[in-house]
Amino acid sequence: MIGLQHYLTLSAMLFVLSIAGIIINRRNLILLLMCIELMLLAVNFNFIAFSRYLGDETGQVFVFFILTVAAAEAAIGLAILVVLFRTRRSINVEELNRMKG
Amino acid sequence: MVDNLLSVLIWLPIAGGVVLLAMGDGNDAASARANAMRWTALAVSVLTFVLSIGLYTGFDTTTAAMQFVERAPWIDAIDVWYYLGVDGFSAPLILLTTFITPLVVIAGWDVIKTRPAQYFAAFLILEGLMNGVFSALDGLLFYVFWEAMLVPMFLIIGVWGGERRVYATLKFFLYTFLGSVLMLVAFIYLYRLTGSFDMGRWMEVPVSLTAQKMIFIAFLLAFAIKVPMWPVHTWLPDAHVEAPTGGSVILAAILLKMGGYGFVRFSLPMVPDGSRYFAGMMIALSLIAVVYIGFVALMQKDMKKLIAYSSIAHMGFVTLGFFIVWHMFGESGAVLGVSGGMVQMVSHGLISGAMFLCVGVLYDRVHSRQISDYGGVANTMPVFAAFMVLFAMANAGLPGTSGFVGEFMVIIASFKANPWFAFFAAMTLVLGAAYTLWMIKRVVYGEVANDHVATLEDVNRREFIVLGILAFAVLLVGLWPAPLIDMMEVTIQHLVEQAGQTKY
Amino acid sequence: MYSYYLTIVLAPLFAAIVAGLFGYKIGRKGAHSITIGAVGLSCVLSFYVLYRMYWGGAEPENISVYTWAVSDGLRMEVGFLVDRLTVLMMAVVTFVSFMVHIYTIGYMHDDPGYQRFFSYISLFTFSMLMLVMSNNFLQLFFGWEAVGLVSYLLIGFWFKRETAIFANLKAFLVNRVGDFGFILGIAAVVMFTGSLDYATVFGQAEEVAAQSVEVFPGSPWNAMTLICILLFIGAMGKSAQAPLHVWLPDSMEGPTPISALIHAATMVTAGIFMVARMSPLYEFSTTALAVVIVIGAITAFFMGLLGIVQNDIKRVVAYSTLSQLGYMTVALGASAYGAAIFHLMTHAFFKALLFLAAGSVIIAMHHEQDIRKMGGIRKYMPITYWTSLIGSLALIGFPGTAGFFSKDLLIEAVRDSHWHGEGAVYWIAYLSVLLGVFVTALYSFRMFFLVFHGEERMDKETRSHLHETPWVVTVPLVMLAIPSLAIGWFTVGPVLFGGFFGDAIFVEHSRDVLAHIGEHWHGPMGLLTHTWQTPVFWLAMGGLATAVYLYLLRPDLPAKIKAKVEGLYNLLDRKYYFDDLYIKGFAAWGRGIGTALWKHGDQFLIDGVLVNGTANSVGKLAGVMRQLQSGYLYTYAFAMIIGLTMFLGWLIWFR
Amino acid sequence: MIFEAMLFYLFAAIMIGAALGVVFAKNPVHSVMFLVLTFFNSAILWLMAEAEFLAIVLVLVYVGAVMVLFLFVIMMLEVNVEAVKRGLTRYAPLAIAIALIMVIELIQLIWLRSQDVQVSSSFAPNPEGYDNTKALGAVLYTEHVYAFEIAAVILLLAIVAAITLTMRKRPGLKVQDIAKQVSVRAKDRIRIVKMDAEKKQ
Repeated sequence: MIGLQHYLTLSAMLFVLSIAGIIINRRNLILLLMCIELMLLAVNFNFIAFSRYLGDETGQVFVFFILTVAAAEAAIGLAILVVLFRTRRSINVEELNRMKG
Repeated sequence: MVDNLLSVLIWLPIAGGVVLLAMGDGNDAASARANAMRWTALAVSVLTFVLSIGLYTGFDTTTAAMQFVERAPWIDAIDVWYYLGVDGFSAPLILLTTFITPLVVIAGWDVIKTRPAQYFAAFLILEGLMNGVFSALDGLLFYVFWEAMLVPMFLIIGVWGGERRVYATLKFFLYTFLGSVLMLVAFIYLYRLTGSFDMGRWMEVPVSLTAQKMIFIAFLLAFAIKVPMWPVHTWLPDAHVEAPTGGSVILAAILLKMGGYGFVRFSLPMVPDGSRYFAGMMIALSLIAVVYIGFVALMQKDMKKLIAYSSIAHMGFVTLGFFIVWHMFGESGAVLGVSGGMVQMVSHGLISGAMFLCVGVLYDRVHSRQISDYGGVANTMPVFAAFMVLFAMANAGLPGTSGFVGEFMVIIASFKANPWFAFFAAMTLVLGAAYTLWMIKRVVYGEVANDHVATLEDVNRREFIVLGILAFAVLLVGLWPAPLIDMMEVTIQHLVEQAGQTKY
Repeated sequence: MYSYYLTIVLAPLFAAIVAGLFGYKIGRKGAHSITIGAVGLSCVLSFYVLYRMYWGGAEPENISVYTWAVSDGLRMEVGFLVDRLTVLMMAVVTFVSFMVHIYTIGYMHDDPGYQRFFSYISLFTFSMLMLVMSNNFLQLFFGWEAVGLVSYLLIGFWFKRETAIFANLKAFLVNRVGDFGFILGIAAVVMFTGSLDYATVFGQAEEVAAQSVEVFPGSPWNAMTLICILLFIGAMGKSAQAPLHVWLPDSMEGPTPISALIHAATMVTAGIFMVARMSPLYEFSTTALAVVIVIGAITAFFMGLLGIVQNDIKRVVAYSTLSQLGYMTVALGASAYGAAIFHLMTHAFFKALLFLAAGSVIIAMHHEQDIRKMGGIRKYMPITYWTSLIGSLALIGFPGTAGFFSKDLLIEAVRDSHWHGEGAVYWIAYLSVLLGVFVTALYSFRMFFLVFHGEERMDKETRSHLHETPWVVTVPLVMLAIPSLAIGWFTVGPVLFGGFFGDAIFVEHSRDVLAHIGEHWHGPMGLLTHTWQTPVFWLAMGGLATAVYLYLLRPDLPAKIKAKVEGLYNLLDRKYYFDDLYIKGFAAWGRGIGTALWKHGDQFLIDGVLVNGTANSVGKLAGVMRQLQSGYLYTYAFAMIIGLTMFLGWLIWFR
Repeated sequence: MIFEAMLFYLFAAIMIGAALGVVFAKNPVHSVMFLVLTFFNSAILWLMAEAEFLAIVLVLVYVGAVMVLFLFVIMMLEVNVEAVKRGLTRYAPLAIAIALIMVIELIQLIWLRSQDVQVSSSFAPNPEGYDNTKALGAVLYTEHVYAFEIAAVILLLAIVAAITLTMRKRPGLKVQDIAKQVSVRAKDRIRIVKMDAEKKQ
């Protein structure tokens, strides 16, 4: 019987994968962004699973907002990426250490 | 009588300072505008002093209760009040503040070449804030004044200071700030305990012994750094050396008194058991200050440093006088010790101020503070030499000068506590004379050492007035300390009662 | 009488202030007129008070002038206690001071600091009067330190001289060492009696003597012994008793009038006066008296020896002063306070005389002080010669002079002070004072002969100008010579045996040696006729004869003797190495400690390690932490992920 | 039931595979495509969990908008794929370690913890006539209307931010400056010069 734990497990796998992705793809900003999207998806999975499990729509409302914010984030993130690329002709993370303390 | 006298004493100089800041001097020390600013500063400070005399004439010496009380709500949400009042501890210190400030203004008259208006403004604002510290009866209000005071002092040293002023200011600021922050923590604890920032409530509320110890340590850091006690004293010589003359005077004369004042206002009455627990340590530190610093002062090559170190040694007497209370509680002698400590504070304010002014007089002419750059000053500056020797003698605690009164009372009281305390304390008689008079010997006496000294001009009228007034005050307190002591006596008796109670 | 006392004290103060602050306005004449007038007034009034007290039978008075402060029930007042001890001191102080004031006109004639000098000595007179007239410990301490201050200022009067400003610093510091004990003594008095007032304190002496205090854990001291010894440390400083004597010879750097006034006649006797004043306390502690007598004896004999090898005319007199102060101290220790005060008085006259005479010689020699460059001055300066002779005779206790009566009876008192036991203390004291007589005679006349007799060793230039000094110098000499010669005749009986001091001095009955001697007292003439039976007389004569032989008849001998006993000579010449000990020992040691504490304690440990060390370690830590802030996005992401992992782990496993 | 479970496992497997593809694909474009696939699958899974509205939104918003945006950017920037992908292995151990710890933690959390608590793991069936979209809308416009408005503002902000960030002034672009045109004064434009009519002879 498919239920909460299955969804949670799936979400956990997605989450772990996205973490691994962040570490592995540490050099490519776009991929980092994508991994973050993946991570958000995992979170959304959890929300929906619990929402369904508890019979409360609030969890789904949360997902709705997460989607909204994620979309906004992606838009701005990509915009920054574009600007970055325009000025530095590269999006290689290795070259982006101006913030070094 | 002026209503709201304390408020006036706080805000009048601050307002004067703000006006000065607003008007400015066009950054031209010689301009008529700068001159007008000087006169304004002098007028404000003198007016403040004249008004503060009302504090003395209207002071009731028969009660330990707060007088000249003003109370108005300030921040309702956390029960903070604009609550002012004075008792026998704060009134003399406020008088000292208002007395010294005009002298500092006169002393800086045409010596300060850069931004004179701002310089005087800083001092006026500082005066108001110091009065605020001494008269605040609300913990938060006290804290605000206490910290705000750092700012003008920071600027005075940082802007008009000597070569290493940045190091000195930073050290000064960090040292004192470190202490005050812990004090704030203690304040907040007491606030949580009583639900109020009223210092009177804090004195009454029972506090557990552990908490008392913690609070005492928090207070100790704040006040010991200000005093300063050994081993947190090293900011003082640096700050003094780099500060302009006026800054040194205020620093030595009044800012250091904040520490002593803190002990009698906070530590002793609010956490008596904690204070008792640490009294032995405090006495040890005080005696170390007296002896250790006495030796260190002996070897200083810089006059200001020497006087700074001697300040530390003298302030050791203050803390010694305060903390021997526990050794003879219930007998006579406890009051004498605290009383001696308080007199020592006032007297040290006058003497060290005068000594710094003396060094300032020399510095303005030769631009050196090194003892080795002088010698035989008495040949070319006889009047100055007379003043300097007088103040040096006062610094060495000669009877008849104010320096003697406090030392005498503290030594007598400490002998009763334990003869060995008095033994070490009395070593200042030898050490104090040694370092002060050795400096006098090398600076004032002897053959004219070099061309600089040969061309020195004696004190001008402005310097004469300042030094003369201080000399008069030093002798007055030395020959007749009764008015000063009477002012504090009842309050001190009350304090000793408070300090003797157990409140956990 | 209150206004009289006030006038006596305040007149010199007023004069000092006027001469000091307005010296340039009132000029030289104004300065000396006003100070001499004021001190003269004090002197006259003091004698009037003395007259009233002694012949008029006036009662001692204890007056409070004003309350200095009251704290904690401890009244600190300024007041006068005028009793018979006090009036004697007042008379001596003001008289000698008056003479010195007059003398100064001549001595300081060419000095640019003329007004300042007069201001100082008047201030001194005020301070000394405050000291002797005090009715409480606070004022005593005030006077005590004030005379020290003036002494400091006057020794360093010629502040351009390196030696002078060294000497005045030394004098002040050594005195401060004494005051260190003194103030502790006062503190002890307050601790046990709760009062600073003489009358109250003396009233409780017996109870205090019954108490004890544990200074070192496990060894209780008698409270009175503690008090008395501490107070006596003060007296050792002020009265230059060994080992705190080192400042007095150096203090001769000051102008001669003050050597006479301060460092011979008055200030240095303050310690003697103080112990006599405190006799109601000292009488309760034989231990303290034993300490007093031993210290006094050591000073009396060994400091006298040093006088033999000195070549500076003033230093010889200074060492003789030390020795005589030792005598007085011995008398105090023998409970013969009266004898001590009596010797103090006669000594004030003849020692002031000797100093002023020395000063007179110095003026004539154009400020040459080395006796090896003098000789045969007798014929040039007859008045100085004769007055010096009187002074020297009085000093060695030549029968009939003032010094004879005081010294002879003093030694007799010591001889009879058997209550110290027949042990070491007694014999040290007695032998010291006896042998001291020989030494005194030797060095006094050594100097006398070297200066006034024999070969003229000065250079031509000086000799051509050599002549008697002006009247302002010689008149005080004569005025002081008279009492030096004669005062003993009138005063010895009444002062020592006539109960002169009344209640002012308290002696426990069994120890009252003076009363014991008084039982056999047949007047000064009786003493004089029996003097040849005493060892004192023969020792003095022996010393005198030795001096005559060595310095008049065989002037070549001293050098040979000196060569023979070089070790001893060096020991004496270096003053038993006390100066070396203090300057190379303690002073250097103190400076070493200072440097060490400053460099290692303050600069290295506190500032270097603690303060800047903290700052540096924060900086270094920040430097390490900074490496983590690589600026790379993924580092932060990793940090977040690792943190998340750890946080989750903590939530699951450790919470 | 078993069929549903099978479907679930199927789509879940596809989704995990796609996610792996996202992480490990050499070409970013492929990564994006895998991501799209992931989203599609998760939308299906959400549908199976009866969260239809969000499933549709996910496809519409993410796949329709966000992913296209990603694709745009990647293609526009023409990143050197090989250069970017180098050094993959260096941090692989760390990734594996962390992932392992995370896995253990999550398993602990999900399986072991839930065994202590006796809960029914399957979802409660929705009541008759339940409309996911309607129900969501009901709470969204009542209880969470404030948050909803904020979400709207955030989106607006994103639009504005994205535009301002990427907009640039191109040189040589001819535009009117109205303010300048309005503030023109005659004396700025012409200058009347007086001069002699003729040279004097």
